[in-house]
Amino acid sequence: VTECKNTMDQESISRYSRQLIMPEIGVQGQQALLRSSALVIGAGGLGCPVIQYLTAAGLGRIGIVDYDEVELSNLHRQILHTEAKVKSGTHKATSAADAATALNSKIKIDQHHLQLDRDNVLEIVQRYDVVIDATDNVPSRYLISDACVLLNKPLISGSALRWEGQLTIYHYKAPDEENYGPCYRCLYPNPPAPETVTNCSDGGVLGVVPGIIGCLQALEAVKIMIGVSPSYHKKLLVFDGLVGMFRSIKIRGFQESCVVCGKNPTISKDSLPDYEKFCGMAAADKCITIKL
Amino acid sequence: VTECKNTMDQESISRYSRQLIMPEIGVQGQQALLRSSALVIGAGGLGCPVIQYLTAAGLGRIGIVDYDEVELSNLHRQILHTEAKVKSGTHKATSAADAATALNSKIKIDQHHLQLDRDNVLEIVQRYDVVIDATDNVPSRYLISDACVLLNKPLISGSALRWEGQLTIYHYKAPDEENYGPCYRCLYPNPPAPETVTNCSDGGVLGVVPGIIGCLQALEAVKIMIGVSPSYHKKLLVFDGLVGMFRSIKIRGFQESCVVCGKNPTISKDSLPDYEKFCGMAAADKCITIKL
Amino acid sequence: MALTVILEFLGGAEFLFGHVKHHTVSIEKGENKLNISQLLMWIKENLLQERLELFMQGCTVRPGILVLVNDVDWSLLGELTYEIEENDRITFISTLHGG
Amino acid sequence: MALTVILEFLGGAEFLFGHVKHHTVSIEKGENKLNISQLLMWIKENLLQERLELFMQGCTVRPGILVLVNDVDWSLLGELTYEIEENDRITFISTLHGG
Ligand SMILES: [Zn+2]
Ligand SMILES: [Zn+2]
Repeated sequence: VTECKNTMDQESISRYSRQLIMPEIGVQGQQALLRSSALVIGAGGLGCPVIQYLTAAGLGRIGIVDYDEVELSNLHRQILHTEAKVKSGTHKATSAADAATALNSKIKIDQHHLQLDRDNVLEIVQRYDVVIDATDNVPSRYLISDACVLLNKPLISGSALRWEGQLTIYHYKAPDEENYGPCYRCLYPNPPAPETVTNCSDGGVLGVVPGIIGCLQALEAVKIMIGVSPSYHKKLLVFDGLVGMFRSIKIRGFQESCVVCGKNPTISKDSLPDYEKFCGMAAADKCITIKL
Repeated sequence: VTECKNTMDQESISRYSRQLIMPEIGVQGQQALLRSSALVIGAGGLGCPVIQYLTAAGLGRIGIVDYDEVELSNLHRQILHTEAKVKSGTHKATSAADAATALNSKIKIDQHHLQLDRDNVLEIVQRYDVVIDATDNVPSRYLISDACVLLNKPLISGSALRWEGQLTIYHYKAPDEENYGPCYRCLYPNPPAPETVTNCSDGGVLGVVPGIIGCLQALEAVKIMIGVSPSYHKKLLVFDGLVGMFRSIKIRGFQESCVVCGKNPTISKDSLPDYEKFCGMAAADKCITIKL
Repeated sequence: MALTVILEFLGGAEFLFGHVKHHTVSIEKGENKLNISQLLMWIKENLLQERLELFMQGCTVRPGILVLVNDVDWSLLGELTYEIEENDRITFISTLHGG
Repeated sequence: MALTVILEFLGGAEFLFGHVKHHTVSIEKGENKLNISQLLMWIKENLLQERLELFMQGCTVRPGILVLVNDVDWSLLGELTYEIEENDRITFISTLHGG
């Protein structure tokens, strides 16, 4: 403890004591967390547990992106929000920030009340060390992945629907690796047809399923920040809550043919495409099909 | 919706709409949840996410057992509590109940500010349909398991330490099964020697690890309540967050030799033993060894 | 000669196959090998119950479905040309986007 | 003749084995079978680095350690008398109590 005093205040030592004593964390790991920043995109079913556990773990700074307001139908899974915030029509980013601050007032929280698009994504993403995709729609997933490749940020991507969840890390490279893992486009060079996409509004979701995936996203973020290898780099975790199945799938590395992370990229910081048009869908968990 | 109106108020339909539309839940499943009750024993690292997601899902009644007060060193993982509750020295059961009520004021919450022991356990456990063991010590685990066997309640047991977590369901029987699954004593007829037990105070725990296990406990509780087979009946889930490993292990059924659920039980409602003496340990996450 | 293959449909892809996630099938293939391209044709003719366009596009799976051979991305194994072996487990996972 | 066995120590049991969770070992057994009882003696003599009492009690594992054979509780397989086969994975899991 004498040694800790030099580098971390007494309150932090007390607050983080249970993780400080773990050999893989220690004072050094805790300081790495306190110096790190994460951007959580979406303060919904996935984003709430991510924000909650990253705040508790003691990150330096967390950015929260969401343009929506809290609604009653959110509360069955978006557990940082409250009935009071529904009544006051509070923005989700504010509501989540309030809850995070109550838990740990030392964390700096940036609220971004906006919809990410090709005009603002780079400016926002570049301010953070790790990006967490907790969105609910296809165009946002392409947008965020492209931005992370172009700005060289690891992206922890989660999704959930009905009883199932998926998680993987995009555009990550371990210190001893030569090449990056895949980006979202490496796995999905072409967007799915709108009629094949089911969202939570029409497919439903059991609230605790994004809870589990969000917790795992937070865990992977912490590991990256303290210098421990993440577990779902070039792997996809597939979870089926109805049968309690977890499967870890070996996926491809980056693809030379990829238009953003490949050998001859056609997408650059100056030429981000129109993502809603590319996908033929709106960047929202709504049943809107964009006419091309 | 017309059909729903007869059986569930408009606010509930709106609040639970995303899970109502899932075929395995529907109006019937939601009503089953609204009629169900759960006892969450421990409002700590495991109990917080359990309470959070069961509250969000719309249970009828949740009992919370904890005799402790909120401390600063809890906040890295016990995410229902806040800095304000640390300052006011609020009981954990009250703090957790306040957070749950803010999320869903329709849920009836019973606060039990007490340490469960052989004198009070039966009276409390008998009031609930499903029991969740979210405690942190060996004597409590034997006590709760014995009570669940004697009162015939399914027990969803979770534990976490460092990067690892474990989860299983004790004393459960599917409608088509003849025999119950094991109880805690079937797996562990003899308690571990005190010097072999590491708790979170001296081993540490990464906060999001009990988060993941707690979420999975809530998921299993929901499944039991809506009549879907739980996944970890006669199975033990073993999670290692450091390497991202989930493993489902096939475990024994009930043991004929078991002193509580076996053929010739010696433990009955009138003869619960002294659990601290039996284990040689205090029922607390502290380094106290009871002298025998 | 027949080949036993385990087919799995996950992430919602099972809705196109009578809501059944796991199928063990026996495919008559004579003396020839069977690759995934041929397996897709077999699935189309024998298993797919409705709305082909939600599963296939042209001669391959539609965008948004990942194909796995024994839990390995088919992209690492030759995609359509991978030759299926006895008891291989071929999984089709629909990608989730919700959150 | 030697038998290859995969040994795993989880839940903290690895601390007694140099903090290594996975060991692949080759055990000389002559023409005889090797059961778990004999494996425990082999572990005690060849692998255990310290504090025997934290792993064993008498001739078996101490209370609070579960033993698995290929992810199945040894209680379903004869416990100490189970005869180990080539490439079996024997796992020792220390039970966790924290929360
Ligand atoms: Zn790429
Ligand atoms: Zn028993």
